[in-house]
Amino acid sequence: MRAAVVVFPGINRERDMARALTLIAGRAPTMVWHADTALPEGTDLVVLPGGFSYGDYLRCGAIASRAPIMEAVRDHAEKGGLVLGVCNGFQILCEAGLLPGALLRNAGLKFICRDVHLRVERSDTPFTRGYNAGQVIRVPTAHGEGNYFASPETLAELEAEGRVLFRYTDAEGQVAERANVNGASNAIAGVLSQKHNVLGLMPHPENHVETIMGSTDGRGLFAGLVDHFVQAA
Amino acid sequence: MIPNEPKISPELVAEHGLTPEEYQRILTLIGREPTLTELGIFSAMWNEHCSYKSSKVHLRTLPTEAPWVIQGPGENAGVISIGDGLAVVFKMESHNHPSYIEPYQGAATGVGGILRDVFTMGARPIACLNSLRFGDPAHPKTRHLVAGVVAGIGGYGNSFGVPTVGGSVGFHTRYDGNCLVNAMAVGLAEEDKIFYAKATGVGHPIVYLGSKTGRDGIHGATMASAEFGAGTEEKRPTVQVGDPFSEKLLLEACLEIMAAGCVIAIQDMGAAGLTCSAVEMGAKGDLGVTLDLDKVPVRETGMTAYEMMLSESQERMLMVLRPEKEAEAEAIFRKWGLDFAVVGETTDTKRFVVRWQGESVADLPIKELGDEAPVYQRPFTQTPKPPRVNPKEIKHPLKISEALEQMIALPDLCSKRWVWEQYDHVILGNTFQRPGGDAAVLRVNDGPKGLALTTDVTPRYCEADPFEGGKQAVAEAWRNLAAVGARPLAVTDNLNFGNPERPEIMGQFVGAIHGIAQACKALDFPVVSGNVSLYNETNGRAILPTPTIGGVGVLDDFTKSASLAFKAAEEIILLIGETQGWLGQSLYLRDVCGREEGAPPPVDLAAERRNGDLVRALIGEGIATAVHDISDGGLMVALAEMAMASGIGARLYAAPIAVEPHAFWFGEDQARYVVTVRAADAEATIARAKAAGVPVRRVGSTAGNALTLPGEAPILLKQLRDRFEGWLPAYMAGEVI
Amino acid sequence: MKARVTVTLKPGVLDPQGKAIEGALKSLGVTGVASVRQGKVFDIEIDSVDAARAEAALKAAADKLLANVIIENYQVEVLR
Amino acid sequence: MKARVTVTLKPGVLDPQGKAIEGALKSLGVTGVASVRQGKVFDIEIDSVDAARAEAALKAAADKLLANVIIENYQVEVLR
Ligand SMILES: Nc1ncnc2c1ncn2[C@@H]1O[C@H](COP(=O)(O)OP(=O)(O)O)[C@@H](O)[C@H]1O
Ligand SMILES: [Mg+2]
Repeated sequence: MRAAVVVFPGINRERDMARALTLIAGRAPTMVWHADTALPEGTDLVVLPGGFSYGDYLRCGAIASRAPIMEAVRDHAEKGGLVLGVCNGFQILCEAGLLPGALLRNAGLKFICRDVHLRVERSDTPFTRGYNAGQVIRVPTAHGEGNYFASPETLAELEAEGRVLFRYTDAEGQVAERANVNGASNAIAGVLSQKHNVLGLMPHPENHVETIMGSTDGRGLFAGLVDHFVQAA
Repeated sequence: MIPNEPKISPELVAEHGLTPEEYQRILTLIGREPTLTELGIFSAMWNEHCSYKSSKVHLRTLPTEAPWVIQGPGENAGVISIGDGLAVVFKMESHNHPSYIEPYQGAATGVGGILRDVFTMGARPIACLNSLRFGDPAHPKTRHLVAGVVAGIGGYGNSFGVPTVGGSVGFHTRYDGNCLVNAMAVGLAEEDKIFYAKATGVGHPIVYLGSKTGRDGIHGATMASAEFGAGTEEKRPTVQVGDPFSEKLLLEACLEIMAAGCVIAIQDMGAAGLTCSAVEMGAKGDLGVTLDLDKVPVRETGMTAYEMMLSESQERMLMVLRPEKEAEAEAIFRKWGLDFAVVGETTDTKRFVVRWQGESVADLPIKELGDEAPVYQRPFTQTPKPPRVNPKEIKHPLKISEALEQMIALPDLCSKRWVWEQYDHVILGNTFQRPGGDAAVLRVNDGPKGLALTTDVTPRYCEADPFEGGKQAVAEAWRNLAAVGARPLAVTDNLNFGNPERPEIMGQFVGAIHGIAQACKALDFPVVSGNVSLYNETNGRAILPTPTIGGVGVLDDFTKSASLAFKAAEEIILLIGETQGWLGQSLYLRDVCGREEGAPPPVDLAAERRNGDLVRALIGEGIATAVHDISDGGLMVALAEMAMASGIGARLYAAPIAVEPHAFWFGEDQARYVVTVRAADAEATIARAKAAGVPVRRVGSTAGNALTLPGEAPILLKQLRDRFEGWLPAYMAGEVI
Repeated sequence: MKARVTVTLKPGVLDPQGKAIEGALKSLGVTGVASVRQGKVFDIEIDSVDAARAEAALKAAADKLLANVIIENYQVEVLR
Repeated sequence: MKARVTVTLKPGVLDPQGKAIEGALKSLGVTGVASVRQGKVFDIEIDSVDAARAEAALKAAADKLLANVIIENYQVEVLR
């Protein structure tokens, strides 16, 4: 799998992401500068990592979503290429219009860093083939604005089309108010684009990929993607 | 040639925090009346913060050397070797006053400043910690300060992208008018790629990097700037606003030009900005410096030389570059969208010359600016030793279980989860032990080496007996590192005290330093960096003396560290260390019995070392399954924390006959740990401890979901945890007090 | 020339911060507050002297960046 | 009754947000913007019908909560 990780000024989880990709795909991703206008030849997966692009000033992801490289990312997505945005990456994808909705300030108004449980809603996507449908995984969150918002119509559409891929739940996989860390609509932690090739995800699977560090629940995402490209080849 | 407007008046001198004697010294030194800009420069260089004039003679007594120390105090941060060619760079610094004025920005810029100190030396920051002290929770300002300070620390560190992995939070009415915000940053570098402030070579460009200069933080000089400023503009706030985004860019740009070999010397602009950084670079290199202020990037119009020299705008650096690499360095800075300007050069004159609008506004002997700063031997009176409290004379109003339930929800003992969940403590993917334990444990690069980090101090001990309190702060930091299995290597300190011109306060300061020095020597735990914050008092009431210690230790294999959670039922719980039942200055005495009094627990440094060495060995060999040091709240609180962290309870034996039960369970005797071992290892472990001269005692075994004391109803962990976790969120929501 | 762009949340979009402020105002004893919605203002200094051109530039700025039109409305005023 | 409280940074206080927005507008090709300062607005619905009382209450609210008077100025307008 040839992955490209986009580096915007102020992004800070690009190293975490590169480490996870290298570990699981066996191949280091190419780091792509925001001011570039093209992705490396043959890019399979584009990753917009977490962090605080442009300090999260104005709105999270707003300034980055207008960066020169985003045209190339949009092209890649339009051609059906896979795009993964994690945390700030998710915010950027929403601001860029590649995903519906917006990420608002956490309902509790505070930044929250803690492990959360996510239910994987379906396993028949390139992003989740490493998991079973209904599987509950534990991964860290670290964000101040992850409260997913979309109009009622959009939410209904997302649900009807099975585009909600990850949901905040308790350890047993039940949606519960207490488990919804940021107050997201329908407890949405991750959504897909209409063509199922763009995923935005608030928590950080890339921080839970090593047995030695205590949890490997995030591995499935990357392992699944690797498998997807192996199968495709 | 040097304009002499306005005339320097005694008021202007006083306004600059200089005494008449100090002003006289300036006159003697330069042989003429200084210009206003020069007066400003002197006031910046000779204030307490930069010159350490009250503390210098005492700080010199701290041990600063060990074979693993690469750089002790005197640079931006301390540097130690952790083997394999790797160095750890760290320092702690206070931002107390700014945080009291504007908690969010004060705390944020405190974090920004200490991070800069670390990456200025060529290290990539890998962790932050913070030690916070607030007033009485019932005081009307406290909640606002807690909320703002915590949000500010998180706001800066999270955005910058460094995990905040530990710290401490305490409350006491003596901090009502002066909160403490001590921030520590830790970075990693290669041993042979450390950068220093010392300039070398004549005629080399001095380059200004980072954000533009504004009129931030020009205090003490409000009168002067009102006379000189644009006149019509409203009085400017002296609060600095942090910009973590720019600092992140500055980090990446600095590390990139360092790697490209462009840098000869580098110094961040902290307090007193351009003045301190330029003077230090020149003075350290025995060189002169000429600055051309017309080249300084400014973000406001009409800034005077005086203002530019004293501005404390954040996210700025000064460097001496290799002339042949100037263009390359500039390209890197431009790529990161940062300002880059050649603002001066090194000279062989040993003079500090500042030019502005075609005139020379300062021309001073550069070495003397620092070296000739006043040094004071301030008079001090020793704090009288308080009497020892006899546990037999203390009535115990509650059962042990009742007292525990009450104590676990105390502001000083309750869970600080509300705080550290606002800090990204997992970013960079190396946080092996998160906040909530004795010390944070981080993987170093890809392992297996690990680092252990902690901050500690017990101000009420320091107040009662500064010497024992100083010792105790160091001992507790050392113990917290040992409790996770790390080899303690070195410390940074942050000495927070009241007004040193009062002999009692100076006595606290001297006593605490003496204690710290003795403990650091005995434990081979040198001080490699630090910071002094004096004058923390309001209306003549000083803070509790608070010498915060930040400790750093190393593990050969981070996966072999211990954590405090019980691991399994039916393991044997051992108490390591001697228990006399020391109640003086204990939280039990203060908060359950309502008596804040007595001598604090004495620290036997030899016992500390012996006991800690044993515990570390037991961890390394995989014998100790869970470990927790015993500090605030004593044995019972330590056991409760271990149980709550795991959900596994304990069946406890009665206290020994020789010690009063409440003193046994809640006494705060030092050099102690709780260690669990598998039943099969118990006998051998006890024998081994005895052979090593380490007191050891079985206190029970892990079991069930409650803490059970003989003759008392079991304390359900769930109930205990609700109380432990409940207080701080409820307080911050305004639901209690 | 000075201008101000005001960006407010569309009706129906959740405003957790506004809600929190409502609550806080009550506990501060400020009575009679029925609702609070938080928005942003951008005070912009423009080089141009032509008000119509300035306004066009500001609209472009708001559309392209200052507002997220999925959740926000904006309003442009050229002050002088 | 409707009111608006506008909170802006005092002159001279660093505005990292405004600075970042300035840069972004430039790179988006929006020309002629010399400077941007970001502030906040609070649109407040008040039960009271007495404009003077509402204004006094809002001033109190701004002082205590909506503005950080150390670094910010505010302005209260009762609209109707
Ligand atoms: N301000 C803070 N920032 C981050 N972590 C904190 C803070 N305050 C407390 N903690 C964490 O909470 C835990 C308990 O703190 P404390 O009771 O001071 O521990 P100890 O007494 O062992 O030093 C520690 O892991 C500490 O790192
Ligand atoms: Mg401890």
